[in-house]
Amino acid sequence: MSDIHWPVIVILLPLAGGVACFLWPRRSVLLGLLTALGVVACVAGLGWQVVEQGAQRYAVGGWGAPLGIDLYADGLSLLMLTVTAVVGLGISVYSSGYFERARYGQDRARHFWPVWMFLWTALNALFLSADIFNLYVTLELLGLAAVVLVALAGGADAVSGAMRYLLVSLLGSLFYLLGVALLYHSFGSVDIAILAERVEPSPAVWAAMGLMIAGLLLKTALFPLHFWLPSAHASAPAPVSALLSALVVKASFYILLRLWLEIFPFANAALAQLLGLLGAAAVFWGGFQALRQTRLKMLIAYSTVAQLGYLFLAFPLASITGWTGALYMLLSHAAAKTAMFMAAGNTLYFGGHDRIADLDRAVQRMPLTMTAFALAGISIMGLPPSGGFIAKWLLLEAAIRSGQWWWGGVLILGGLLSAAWVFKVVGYAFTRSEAPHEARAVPATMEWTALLMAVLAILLGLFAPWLLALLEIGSPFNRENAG
Amino acid sequence: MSPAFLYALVGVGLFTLGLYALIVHAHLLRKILAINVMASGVFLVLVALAARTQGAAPDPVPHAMVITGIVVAVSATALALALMLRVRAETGRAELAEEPLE
Amino acid sequence: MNWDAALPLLVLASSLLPGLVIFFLTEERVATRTTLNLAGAVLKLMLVGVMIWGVFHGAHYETRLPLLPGLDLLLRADSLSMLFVVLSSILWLVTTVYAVGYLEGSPNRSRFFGFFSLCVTATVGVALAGNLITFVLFYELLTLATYPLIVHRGTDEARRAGRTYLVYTIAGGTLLLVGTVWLYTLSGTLEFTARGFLSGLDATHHWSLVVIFVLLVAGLGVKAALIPLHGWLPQAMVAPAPVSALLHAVAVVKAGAFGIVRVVYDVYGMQFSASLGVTLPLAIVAAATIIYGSMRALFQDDLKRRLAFSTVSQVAYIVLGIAIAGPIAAVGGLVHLVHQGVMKITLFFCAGNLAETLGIHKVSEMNGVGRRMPWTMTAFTVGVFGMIGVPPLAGFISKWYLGLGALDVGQGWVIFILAGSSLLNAAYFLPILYAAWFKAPAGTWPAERSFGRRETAWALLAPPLVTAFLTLALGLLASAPFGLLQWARFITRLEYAP
Amino acid sequence: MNTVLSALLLILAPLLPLLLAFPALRSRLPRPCHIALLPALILLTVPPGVSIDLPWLLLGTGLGIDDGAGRLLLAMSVLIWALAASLLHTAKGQPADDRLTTCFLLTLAGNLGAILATDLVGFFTFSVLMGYGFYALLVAGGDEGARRAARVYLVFLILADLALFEALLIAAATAKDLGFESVRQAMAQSASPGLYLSMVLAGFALKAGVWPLHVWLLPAFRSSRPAVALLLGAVPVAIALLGLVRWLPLGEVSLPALGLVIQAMGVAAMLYAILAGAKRASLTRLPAYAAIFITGLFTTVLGMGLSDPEVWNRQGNLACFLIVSLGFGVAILVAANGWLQARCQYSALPEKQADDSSPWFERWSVAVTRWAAQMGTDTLPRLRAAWLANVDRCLRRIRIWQRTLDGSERFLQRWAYAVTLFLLLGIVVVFVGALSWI
Amino acid sequence: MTERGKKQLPFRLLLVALLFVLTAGLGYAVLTLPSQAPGLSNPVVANLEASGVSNPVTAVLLNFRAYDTLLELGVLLLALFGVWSLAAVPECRESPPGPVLDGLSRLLVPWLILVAGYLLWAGAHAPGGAFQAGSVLAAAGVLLLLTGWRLDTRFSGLPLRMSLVAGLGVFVVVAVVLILMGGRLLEYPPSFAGALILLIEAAATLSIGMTLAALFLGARPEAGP
Repeated sequence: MSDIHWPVIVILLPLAGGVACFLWPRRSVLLGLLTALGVVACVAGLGWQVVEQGAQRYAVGGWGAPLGIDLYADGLSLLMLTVTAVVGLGISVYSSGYFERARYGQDRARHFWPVWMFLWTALNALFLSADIFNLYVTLELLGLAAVVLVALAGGADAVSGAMRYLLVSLLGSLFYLLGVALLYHSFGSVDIAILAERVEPSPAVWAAMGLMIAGLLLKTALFPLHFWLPSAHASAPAPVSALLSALVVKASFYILLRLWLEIFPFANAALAQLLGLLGAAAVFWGGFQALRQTRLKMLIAYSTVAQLGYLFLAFPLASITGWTGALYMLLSHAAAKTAMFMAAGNTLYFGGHDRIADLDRAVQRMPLTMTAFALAGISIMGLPPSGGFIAKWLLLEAAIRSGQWWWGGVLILGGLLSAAWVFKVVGYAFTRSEAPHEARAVPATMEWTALLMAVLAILLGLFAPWLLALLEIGSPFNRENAG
Repeated sequence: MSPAFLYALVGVGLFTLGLYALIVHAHLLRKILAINVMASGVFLVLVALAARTQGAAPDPVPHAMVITGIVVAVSATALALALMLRVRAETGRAELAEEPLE
Repeated sequence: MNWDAALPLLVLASSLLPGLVIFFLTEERVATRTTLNLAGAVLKLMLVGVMIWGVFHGAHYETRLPLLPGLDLLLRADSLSMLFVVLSSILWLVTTVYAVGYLEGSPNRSRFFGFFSLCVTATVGVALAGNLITFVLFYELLTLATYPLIVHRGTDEARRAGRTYLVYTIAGGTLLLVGTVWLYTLSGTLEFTARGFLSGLDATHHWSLVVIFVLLVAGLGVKAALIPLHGWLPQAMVAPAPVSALLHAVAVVKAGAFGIVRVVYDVYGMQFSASLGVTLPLAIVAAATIIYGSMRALFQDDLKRRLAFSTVSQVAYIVLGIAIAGPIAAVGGLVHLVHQGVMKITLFFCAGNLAETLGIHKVSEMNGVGRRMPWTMTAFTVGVFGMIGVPPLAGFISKWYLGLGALDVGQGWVIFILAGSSLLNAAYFLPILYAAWFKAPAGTWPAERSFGRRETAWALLAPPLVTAFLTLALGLLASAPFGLLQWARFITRLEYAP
Repeated sequence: MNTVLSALLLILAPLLPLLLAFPALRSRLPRPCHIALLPALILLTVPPGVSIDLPWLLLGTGLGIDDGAGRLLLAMSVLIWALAASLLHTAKGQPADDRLTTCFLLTLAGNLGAILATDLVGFFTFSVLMGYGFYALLVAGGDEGARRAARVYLVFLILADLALFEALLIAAATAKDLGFESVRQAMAQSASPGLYLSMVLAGFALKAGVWPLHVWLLPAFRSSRPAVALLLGAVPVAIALLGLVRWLPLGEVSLPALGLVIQAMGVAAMLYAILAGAKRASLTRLPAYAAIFITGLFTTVLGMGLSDPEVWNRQGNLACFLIVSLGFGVAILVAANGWLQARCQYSALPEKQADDSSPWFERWSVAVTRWAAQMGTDTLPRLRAAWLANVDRCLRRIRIWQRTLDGSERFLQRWAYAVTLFLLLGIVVVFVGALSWI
Repeated sequence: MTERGKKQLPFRLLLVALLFVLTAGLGYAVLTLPSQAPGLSNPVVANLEASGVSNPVTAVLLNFRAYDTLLELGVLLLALFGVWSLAAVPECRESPPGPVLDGLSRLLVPWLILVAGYLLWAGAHAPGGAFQAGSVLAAAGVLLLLTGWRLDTRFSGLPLRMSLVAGLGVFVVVAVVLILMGGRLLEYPPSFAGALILLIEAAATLSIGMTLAALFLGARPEAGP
């Protein structure tokens, strides 16, 4: 079992699944679900392999690093793959209910599955890639797939949002690609490990760093570059919003993290402080904007802006605790945000609107959905016992230990802000609304998936030691630059 | 300095020109074209610098990268154009809605 | 996992599992729900009984699950936690019976009882927490579990009250969290230890420790409703009566007070906190709260609000007892933890009975109600006298030890606080009794419901009578072997014995 | 056997009335009030000197009967209570009132318990029970005048209990246990018994209605039912005086100055009773003045005892006789009074519409505390109750803030600005990165 | 300049300044690159023998970095998914092709197909290859489409989709087979390398040509199961 090429399989399987969904659209739901299950199983296999044998390097085509492309699976990749697998499975199940109904129609389902499978491929390939040009290709695959999925909702909002998203995505990728060009021409390789060995500061490297970081920040929607995110995330179909917020933006963050830790270790403290500052601004800005929103999905989208800000707080902290905190934040946010968007999707499905003030006793009428929302909210607020709490704890600890307590203050205030908007929603879900509304039954799969994802976000708070141990495998944080 | 650097500089120029157009033009077609110009600039940098070692055969790897990049760019452009048509069909204008969506 | 390690988990599960099952029951399945509730409550009581027996005989019940590297989720039964566990499990049983009667026929009962059970689970978790992070965890869980209960009615008023509650408690929880993390970075452990685990720290950290103490106590003080952090409590009165009862007597307020006890005893250690000079300010805040709460209670016409301010005042007794920094006062504070619970829950039950049976919500509507509902008002009277501290009721014992303890360590001023508080208690409670027993009824009640020959439903009447009886028994039998007082002495001996 | 029996009797004496006080029990028994007295009556026949320890009760207490004062008082109490019980429901047109009976029995339990108590805590507990019970008896069994008297009595009672509670604390902090004897000795040896003494004196003086704190006694006598009036002397006053005897370290200390003051007060009280009684001589008032007079007499004796322990040791029993005579005297006077007034002139109307205005002490305390709270609110506006909750509201309400937020967000969402910002950020990243490396 | 443009003048000046900084910075960065850098040409040349082709670019594309190419085919296919998922856009006005277009297409299409075939074949040792060939094929398709030709509805279902995914499909199948045979992902046995690359390229050429043409058409063919 240990010599199975798991890294390859987790990439090829969803790709093949996507092709199959495309070829036999009538059976795309079944094919998609089967593929999803298969991918989860394969990621488990890969995980087992990594845990047993340590970090894996896989030379595609047998050529090895400078000439060929390497795949690399360490704890960090594995963690991201696992999140993707779990959230992906949830989204698959949810979508099988969501797209089947009259409101979206068979047609949309037919288009959803192949694209979603390709997106999954892109994510898996991205998390496994050890080659910055290959990362560019996966990034493009990811971006285009995401855009297509956003546009799937139809309507002016969604299409405009998708258009804007596409332009942003391409712009970011081009910046990244130019950076890749400069790095390649400086050091004659695109392999991360080799670059890490050879890299030494020069104007070209700074330029590459600026280009790549800026491009990735744009794709990660760090404040003030979040302008494209709310419209895209809020107007997409609910499962798509979920995977955009949970996974897609995280992918570019992942690349940023890899580059930051391995290729640009000389990136100095001032830059880290700048990123932290922007992260803090994002936390507040996203939080306030979320509080101001009157529509549920818009609110959740802005909260994503805020949550992404937390991830950047780890940069100035620059300690293992800080990094693991940020990654845990990423993890729990993925689960929680998925649940939240699913819950919003259910509300929309149920009442035909997502106006917060007219939630109209959603607690009674859709108890599972509102439970999911509330549980996810707990994790997002960072209240115990949830993944968000563990993340907050680690970040807070890192902040205090490094003597930069103000970043802890950001965390705290951000948590309060998110509590404010979470409970704004929950509060209205208890009260009665005067507005007339239609109501139609939400399929049980959709409600339960949302709930399970939310429960997962909570359970993440109880399994931290194992997951953190996973991160230790081949940890890129243990280098001396990580402090 | 070999002529390769000159081409690379032209590539940089194309990149920034494309960026300028991307920012200031409202029409989506222009934006899409601007992206393409930017992409061409990047490709030019990649290819030109591959041949900067005088007297030696150009490095083939950037060429392969550029081919890959071109295909990606073509795909993206196709998608963008289709999307642009949808935007015009839905909103009546081939421009981005500048106000946030409500 | 062996029995000793499983027992704390079982105690938690005995309310958690019924709660979770209840969430999924339909509204109509009243019998199943009630059975589940009561079975859970009785089972918990039995398990707690076993646990007490064990703890008394030196057994160590400890459940340890890793939560973070170097930090465990630790549930442990020690003598202090047993005090709180017993209180909550007994009162849970009583309150469940009451709530079944109170909410009969009202909507959303499954949700209500589900959260109710969660609330108790969180409370027991708070009690059994063996380190600060576990405490924080359950403390926040408690906040979350009580919110749906407060907004249960679904009115705009309820939503606003819920919001206020959250603004306070979440802000408080945050302070607590910051303090905890900070403490962890200094000490590297968070496990509750008799006499604290901080005294060995370097003297350069002492200022940090003082700040952390303030953070922790402020965070806990929100729930314990110390001034000026008490604003949420009177507003939370929009909740149904069983919730108020639970909030005031068992769960929320007590969790805060209990937390302060934990922080002072098992984190800082009594001697060490006294040497840091933080206990006197705490005592002063508690004293101010006692007086302020009583004064505010005087003006409330709404019965439940009056009771709420009374809670503000009474809970501060516990804090006062701890902050006086003497073994005898500590006994007073600790027993008051239980006494206040039993007495206040009686009062809230009675207030709920009045509201449910006659539609009475205001003190001014209570004229002559003693004739219409003599049993309820008898229980209420016992509760009131307990609150005032009249012997031989439970409140007297608390005050006795508080006063004695204060004298013991030469803090005579506390006696005057106690006297003033008793006076004010009498001033805002006795008029109620006077009106209820001796004034003539107005003729019709605001919204009367008939229960045949009985004054009200059995399920409504029995709980206050039981707790009233407990109030009496806790006072009368205070010195009995295996009594509460012995237990409290047992606890303080750990903290104070040479 | 005998000890078991007497112990049982000791416990039953206060317990039976307590149990019978529950309405549900009473309805099954024909003459509950008299039955309640039965254990106490039998107790009178038991050989003297029995006592039991009840360490598990309250803070550890005991019950006992000494052959001196205790026995005498118990006898008196049984007699007077039996009389009162017979009169309780005899007023014409008065339906048997459950509340009245309950109050009656509670008071009885308190009274008997206080007499039998062997330590401070027990005494205190029972006397408090008796006090509140008697207050309720006054209110329930009297007209408006009696109620007014009852309110005053209640305030005195609360203040007295506070004072006694403090005294109790001091005693507990000084003595090793709270038996009367050991407290007496401990207080005598205490370096500073002043606070204790003054608290005890003040407390019981408030309870007993010692001149000049007698204001409630007169209306109470005038307007309560005969049964209640009968008890006035034997219950609140007598027990308070008994308390003085039991609590003060009499016969152990010599405090001439204090004793003199108290003697003077006693003499003044007697003078007042004689003068005022003579001036407004009427049968209805006579018991009240008699009570004041005897109390004054008692006070005088007490003062003498305090100033010279020898006097007390020799003549201390006098005080007990005084108490007994007070009880009997007042009872006889009341009974005679009632007899003479043809028994049924009593016109209290429990059903009469009572005024709804708050009792004076409530109004007074409300005024004071309202003023205090207002002061607090004025001086500490930022620390008002809901200040934290307002933060949230402020964020919603400040329109400028909102507009800025929305406007800036719209600005950030414009394509051109956003991308320019992006460009700027890229440049800044390079700049910051390069600069600090250099 | 429009009114709006004038209002935005300061903004544009700022933009230009920023872009100037960017250009200057990037230009400077490019110029500081070492003037001699063989990059990866040496390892490419050294391994050319084993790659199965003699054109280094093709070797990189389809052997050394074939994984990129695999994903890139995925991107292309994805773009098609995307275009098809954007529900049908109103068809352009159908007008009969003029005589010039008609004639030109009749003349050019066979030639274009031929050229595509040549490019595909030549790719192994000279500039050329699947993408170039595919583009030429697409040009032929576009010409046909412009003249109003549409795929027969019998083929617009599964067969069309099959041919669209053929490139990617063959690639994946080859990869899987190679793995099953005990190699790594896309590790061609040197003896088969040339043939395999040709196979993949042939399928890819077909798919690329059809996909590009389909992208040009925009709308999804309506018929077919």
